[in-house]
Amino acid sequence: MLQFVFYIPLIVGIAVLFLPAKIGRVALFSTAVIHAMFTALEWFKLSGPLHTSYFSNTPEGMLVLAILSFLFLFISLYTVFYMGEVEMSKEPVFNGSMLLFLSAMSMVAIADHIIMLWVAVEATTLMSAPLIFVHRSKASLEATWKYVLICSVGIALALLGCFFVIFSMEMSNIHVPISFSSLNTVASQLDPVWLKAGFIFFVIGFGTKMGLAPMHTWLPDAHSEAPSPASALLSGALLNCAFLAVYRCHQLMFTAGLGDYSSKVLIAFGLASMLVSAVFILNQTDYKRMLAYSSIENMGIIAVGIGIGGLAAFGAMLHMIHHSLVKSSLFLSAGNILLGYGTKTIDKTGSMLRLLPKTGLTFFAGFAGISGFPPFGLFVSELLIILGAIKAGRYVAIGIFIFSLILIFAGASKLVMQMVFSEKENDDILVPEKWTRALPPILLLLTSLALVIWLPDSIYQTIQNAISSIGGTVNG
Amino acid sequence: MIHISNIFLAMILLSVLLSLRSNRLMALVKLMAFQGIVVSAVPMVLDTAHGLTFNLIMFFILLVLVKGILIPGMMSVAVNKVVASREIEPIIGYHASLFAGLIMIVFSVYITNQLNLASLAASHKLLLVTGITTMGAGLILLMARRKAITQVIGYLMMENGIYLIGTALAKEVHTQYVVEFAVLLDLLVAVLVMGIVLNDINHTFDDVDTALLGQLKD
Amino acid sequence: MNFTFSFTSLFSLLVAFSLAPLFMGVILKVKAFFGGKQGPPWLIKYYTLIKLLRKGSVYSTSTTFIFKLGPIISFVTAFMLLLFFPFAGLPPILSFHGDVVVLFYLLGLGRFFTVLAALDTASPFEGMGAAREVFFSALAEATIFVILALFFRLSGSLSFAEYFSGTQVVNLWSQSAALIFLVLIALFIVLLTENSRVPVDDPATHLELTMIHEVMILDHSGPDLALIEMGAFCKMLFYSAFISCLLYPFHTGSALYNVLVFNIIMTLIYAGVGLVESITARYKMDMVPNFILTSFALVFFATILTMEFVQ
Amino acid sequence: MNIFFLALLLIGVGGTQALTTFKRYSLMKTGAVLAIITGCSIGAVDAATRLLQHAEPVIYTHSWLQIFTFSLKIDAVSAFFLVPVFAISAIAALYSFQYLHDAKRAAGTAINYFFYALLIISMALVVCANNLISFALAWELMSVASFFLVIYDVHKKATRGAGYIYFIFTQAGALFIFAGFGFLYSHTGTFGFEALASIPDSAKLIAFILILIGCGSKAGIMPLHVWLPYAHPAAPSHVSAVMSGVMIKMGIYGIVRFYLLLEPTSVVFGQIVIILGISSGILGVVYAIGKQDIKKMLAYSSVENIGIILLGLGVGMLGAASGNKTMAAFGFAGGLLHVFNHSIFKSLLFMGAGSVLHQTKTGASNQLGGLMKTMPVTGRSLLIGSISISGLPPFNGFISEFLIYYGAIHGLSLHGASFVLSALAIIALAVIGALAAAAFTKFIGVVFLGEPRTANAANACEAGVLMGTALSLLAAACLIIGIWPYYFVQAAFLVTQAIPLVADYTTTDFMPIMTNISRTAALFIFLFIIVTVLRKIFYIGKEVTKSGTWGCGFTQPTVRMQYTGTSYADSMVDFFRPFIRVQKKYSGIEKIFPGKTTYSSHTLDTSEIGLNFFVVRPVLYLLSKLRWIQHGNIQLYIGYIVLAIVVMLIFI
Repeated sequence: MLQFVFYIPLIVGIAVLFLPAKIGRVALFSTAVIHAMFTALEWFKLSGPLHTSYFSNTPEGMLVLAILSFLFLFISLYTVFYMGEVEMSKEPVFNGSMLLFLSAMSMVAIADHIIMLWVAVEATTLMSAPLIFVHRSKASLEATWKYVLICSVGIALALLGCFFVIFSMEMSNIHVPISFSSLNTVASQLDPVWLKAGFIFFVIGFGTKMGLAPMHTWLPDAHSEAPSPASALLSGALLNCAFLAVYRCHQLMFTAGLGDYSSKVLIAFGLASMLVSAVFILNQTDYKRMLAYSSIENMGIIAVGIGIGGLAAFGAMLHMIHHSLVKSSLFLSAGNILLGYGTKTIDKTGSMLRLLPKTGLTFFAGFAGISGFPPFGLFVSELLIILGAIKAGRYVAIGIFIFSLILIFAGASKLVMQMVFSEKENDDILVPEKWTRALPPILLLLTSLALVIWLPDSIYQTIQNAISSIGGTVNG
Repeated sequence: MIHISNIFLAMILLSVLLSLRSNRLMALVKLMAFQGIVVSAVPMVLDTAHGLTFNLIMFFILLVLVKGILIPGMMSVAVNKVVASREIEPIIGYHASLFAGLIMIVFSVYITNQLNLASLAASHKLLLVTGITTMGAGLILLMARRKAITQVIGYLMMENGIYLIGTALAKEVHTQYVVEFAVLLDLLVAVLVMGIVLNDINHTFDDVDTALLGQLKD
Repeated sequence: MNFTFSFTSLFSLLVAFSLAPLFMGVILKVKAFFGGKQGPPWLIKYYTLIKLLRKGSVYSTSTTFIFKLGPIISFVTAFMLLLFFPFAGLPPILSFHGDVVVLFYLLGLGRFFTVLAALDTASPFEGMGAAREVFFSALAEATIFVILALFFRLSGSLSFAEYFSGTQVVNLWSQSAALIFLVLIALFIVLLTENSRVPVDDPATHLELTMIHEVMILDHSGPDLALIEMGAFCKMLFYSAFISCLLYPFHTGSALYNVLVFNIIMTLIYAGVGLVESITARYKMDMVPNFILTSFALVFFATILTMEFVQ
Repeated sequence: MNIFFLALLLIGVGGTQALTTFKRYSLMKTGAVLAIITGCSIGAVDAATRLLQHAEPVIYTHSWLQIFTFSLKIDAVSAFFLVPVFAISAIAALYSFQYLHDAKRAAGTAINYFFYALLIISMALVVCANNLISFALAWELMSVASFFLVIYDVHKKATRGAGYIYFIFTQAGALFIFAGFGFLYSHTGTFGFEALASIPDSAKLIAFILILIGCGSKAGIMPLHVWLPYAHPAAPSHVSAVMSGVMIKMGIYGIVRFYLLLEPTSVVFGQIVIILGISSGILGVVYAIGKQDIKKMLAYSSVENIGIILLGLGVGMLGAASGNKTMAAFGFAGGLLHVFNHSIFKSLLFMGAGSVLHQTKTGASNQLGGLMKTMPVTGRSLLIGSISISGLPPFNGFISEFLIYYGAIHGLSLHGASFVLSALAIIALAVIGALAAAAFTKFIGVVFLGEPRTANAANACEAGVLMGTALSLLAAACLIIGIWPYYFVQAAFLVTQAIPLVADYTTTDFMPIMTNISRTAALFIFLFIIVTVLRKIFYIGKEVTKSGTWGCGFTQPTVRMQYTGTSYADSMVDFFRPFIRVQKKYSGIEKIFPGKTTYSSHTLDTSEIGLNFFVVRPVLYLLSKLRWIQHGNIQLYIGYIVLAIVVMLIFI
């Protein structure tokens, strides 16, 4: 049953590539619904047992899958309305690729076999490439090229990491299937040096995909050039998938008793990401790039949180959930802004409260959310990470962490305030906003809000199960 | 058998060094095809415990098909469409690249000797050297050349190198063909996607020079 | 609050209060002497007061009720000081632990309204005087409070009655004479500042631009001006009495004798002020802050010295 | 607790209903204001009775997000802070009814009321929060709400700039507080407040300093006050009144609360707080003198009063650490009472300034003048507010300052650094008091007295009745507390009993002094009346005439010749030159027959310049030098990956 979550979008996706655009839109949304149903079945453990060693439903995987499925539901809804208002010559390709992309990401979420995980992550790159270059403008071509090449190189290195992990097993003459679940059982016997080497390549390889600095370079280009629904999916779901891959390896390291080392590596990369995004959010001129850098920052925060472990790991997982919700909402709002103003340059936007009030509202609310203000969830997660980090005695790390947060907030708030509040010279609006397009971002934000007020026990349990394997606990 | 595998590895190294100093795109593609076939054959000539099985042969054929024919074929199509089929003004010059390649070999020998790999057979060690060199050379190509096509070739070379390292390290028991096949499929699709993008780049920019692809920055 | 309604207290207060204008006459006489002139009669200030009280007033059209409040409050606050002060070491009518803080703040209230009344006239000259008044008094305030701190450090007391009429008196003839000496100099500077005397201010000059206090009351006339004058007498009296109580140990000896000595010392102090006025010129305005800061530095130094003296 | 929640509910309903009914402007305003005032009144009365009846603390807990508890507790400290939160908010709401009068901005007004209600609720939650998480949550909600209130006039560029600066300071401050919480949490292992007293001393100090920085940026302690003079003038006046009167006190609350929870024994805490108090107090008032925009000047005056409060708290902390009961009790009580007093007169002053702004359309004091005649209610209320804030008897500001003096003077019996700091505190208080009088004589004198300097000022008329009522209420409160301070002082001392050292401090220890002060005030008023009557008698039958002001011989005086605020302040500002910079532009006289000359001056904030010059610019410069990272060159990008591998393999 589990495999259906990627079989179905795969099949429908291929079909949609060859079907007319109108049918494709319907198929897109209905597949999203079906995918959500299967995810729910899996979430509540209602489906039958697995018959394969390649896949498994780990708690962290289920978490990523659930976020993915939930986001895709709203993003596909948005896409349906969005497509109704923009002219896209290759719409079937776009819709089909969205589904294929969904399929690949679902596969990442449930992959257990190391190489299968690698295959799935590489597949996400390839399936999402068409989404970025669907406009075929010079900029989008450049973005796609960088995306595909850099990510492929990175992920190729991750393959090397896989080999090293496998070899660490051979060095100690153990023979178990090379899936994470079975490796975890023998983790303590693995050769530490090769495991460390494997981890490095894992982190650098999948970190490229996750947007960890200094391998993040493709991310701002790709996220800003992709059509907004695709950007939302890239930022909200894909990055989580890449993170999942890194997380799996960290888990293995932790079980093997090398948690200290992998934690340090994750914290270092996380902080580097935050600093780099601070550099580029200050004085940014393009609002989609700003959001992209903010994704880098948040991936950095998650990496730091996971690296610190303990309470911070819980915070990191919460951060992942809320970041996905809020960031995809922001990207969808950005899509509305782009439709309205016809430009991604911040200087040419303005007076949003008057011209695009609903979008202005969602955009600013999303910004408040991403900056860690209540009532949105990132407030809780960032607070937990800070508390956890100090508890763990990582004073320097938390110093840099806070410093970057302040810088990023200073940079981003200036831009967002300019966009939403400043006076625009003329009142030209290309496409007036509609409820249909404003609703998905609102709903996503409301979900984040609802999860702050009431977190379902099953999510809480899942997070706890997920982080228990890296020493994460809610009790410090 | 050892001698045969060594010869194969020498051929790979040769193709690596040649590709580092080649400035013609077509020549590079041909080198890649050659390298692809040789790399595919390496598992066959290694002294494996199980000898030649049917699966192994089938997989060899598949590998050759993809790495030796399909991918180079696509690349040559792309190259034919490009107006300027030479690499002009590489970022790192040919001699320097070649020299870097040589250093890479020395470096990989050094690394391989440093590693405590008692369990590996001598042939595997040489394989490891070749693999690392190939990977490194691929990365050098990626960083040193301006033409997008050359970068794809660099990527392929790097992939070959990683494949060789994998072959050197991993024993057969762990490689399941479903997985290997999936990896291969990914590679194929990756090159396909790159080819499509390349084609579009060529169309839009009238060249595949990555110097033109530097507009997105901060 | 200690409420002492003894005859001697009331007597000393009344004597001091009624002599205040006479003391001001002393200054004029001394100045005249140094100027080689005969000078005004000794009772000149009484005549002035009576003259003013008999007159009517002219009010500027710019002014509001604040202009009329100014004289009243400045007089009342200055007068209240006298109620709490132990003239000649005799217990004052009123006193409580902490009264000094209240009293100096009451003086501040008086100043607040004097300044506002000046600003109320819309006259640039009066504004100028007001600005100088608040600035210089702010500096003097620092000196005063350091003195209070020092006295608390020395005697643990916090009211005029405790300073001069109790057992733990603060006096030049005690152990900490050196410190008190510094305080005396500082207090004399504060006296000159707060009462607008030369070298801080020259009440007798003819150019309004160079005045501080006198220019602020330019528009007051009649009984209003009389109130201001009386307030000024009270204030001067208070500071002089403060100094005289530090100079002589009044807590010993009989009341009558003390009152006599007290008034002699007072006359000397007023004469001293007259002497200073005769032999120095008014400072340039930008030199005045330095002059006042000198007093602050002296007492602050004295206070820091107590770290050694008092353990 | 139920009454507390009822109050919050009413306030919340008032705020949210505004969002739904904003199409009917007057209805919306009436509903919102009524609900908020009712809610606030209930809350204020509840808190006050709780405080004076020594009610046992009540606790409310609610499980939140599985791992947290949302916990509220109303004890004496909370109740003491709740009173101004509710009371001042209610009066400001009353004031806002006529202040917000532009029906064209109905939606904006509705949003303003919504966030106004949210601000009150969140402030109430801050002071009741009973664990780290609840505090952080309420704190952040407060920041968000106040941010939106500041940017009410969002179409103005200056307002956006102000909102931006405020936003950054508030968020950075919050992160410091969170870091401080991290230190607390790391030693106790729980989010609760209970175990904080038992953590090691070094951790206490670090956590306290971090919290001090965070809370201090909200309170406006001197080097962290930069946002205040921007945000307060930008915000609508009822909002500035609440923000300056109440919200910045939440920073003080944080300091007080965590001080009480940590129960530190070291004198360092008090010393740090005193030093901060001195710097904020003196520099704040000097800037207040230097600023000519009335709301900016009031904002700096808030910095000054925060300084006074810190002086009081610092003296109290020093006393508690040195075992000096009088010092601990009076210092703390004085600081706390000044919190309460300042909330009254500062909101009075801000609302009064708002009325002036509302009627004359300008906040530049040098453009005003003579308003006492045309706006008598506003003028008289502000006169009372100004006397109170200068700390002069017989008004409330003096009571709290006296308590602080009393505490600090008793600190003089200490030795070493504590003695010097006590002495410095006394000097600072004296200087602050005198300079505050200078600042506020300038304020009253230039704005309300003299002759109007512009047509706008000349044509002003009294603001609305409700606005006047609000001002009069607050002015009356100033006088009442000044003359009958018993209940208020008692309340402050009750809170002080939370310090273990003075837990047994009883009414008899401080009431006699208060009685004396109260009697002195009464005596003053008595004498004042007598002299007034005497003066009247002297004028009976006298000729009283009116005439122009004596121009000292100058026959053609104009209103422009009046002393302006700038000239009034010039010599004082000059005296403090190292700490305050004045930018002067003077065209000079060049020809024999001078043409038109111009002169302008502008007071610059040294901390702002310093922050800009030593922090913001270097950081931005450094970061801008790193922008080559995203060079656009794909070969370089791959180089980063290779570099990352190499570096990682070296450090394996």
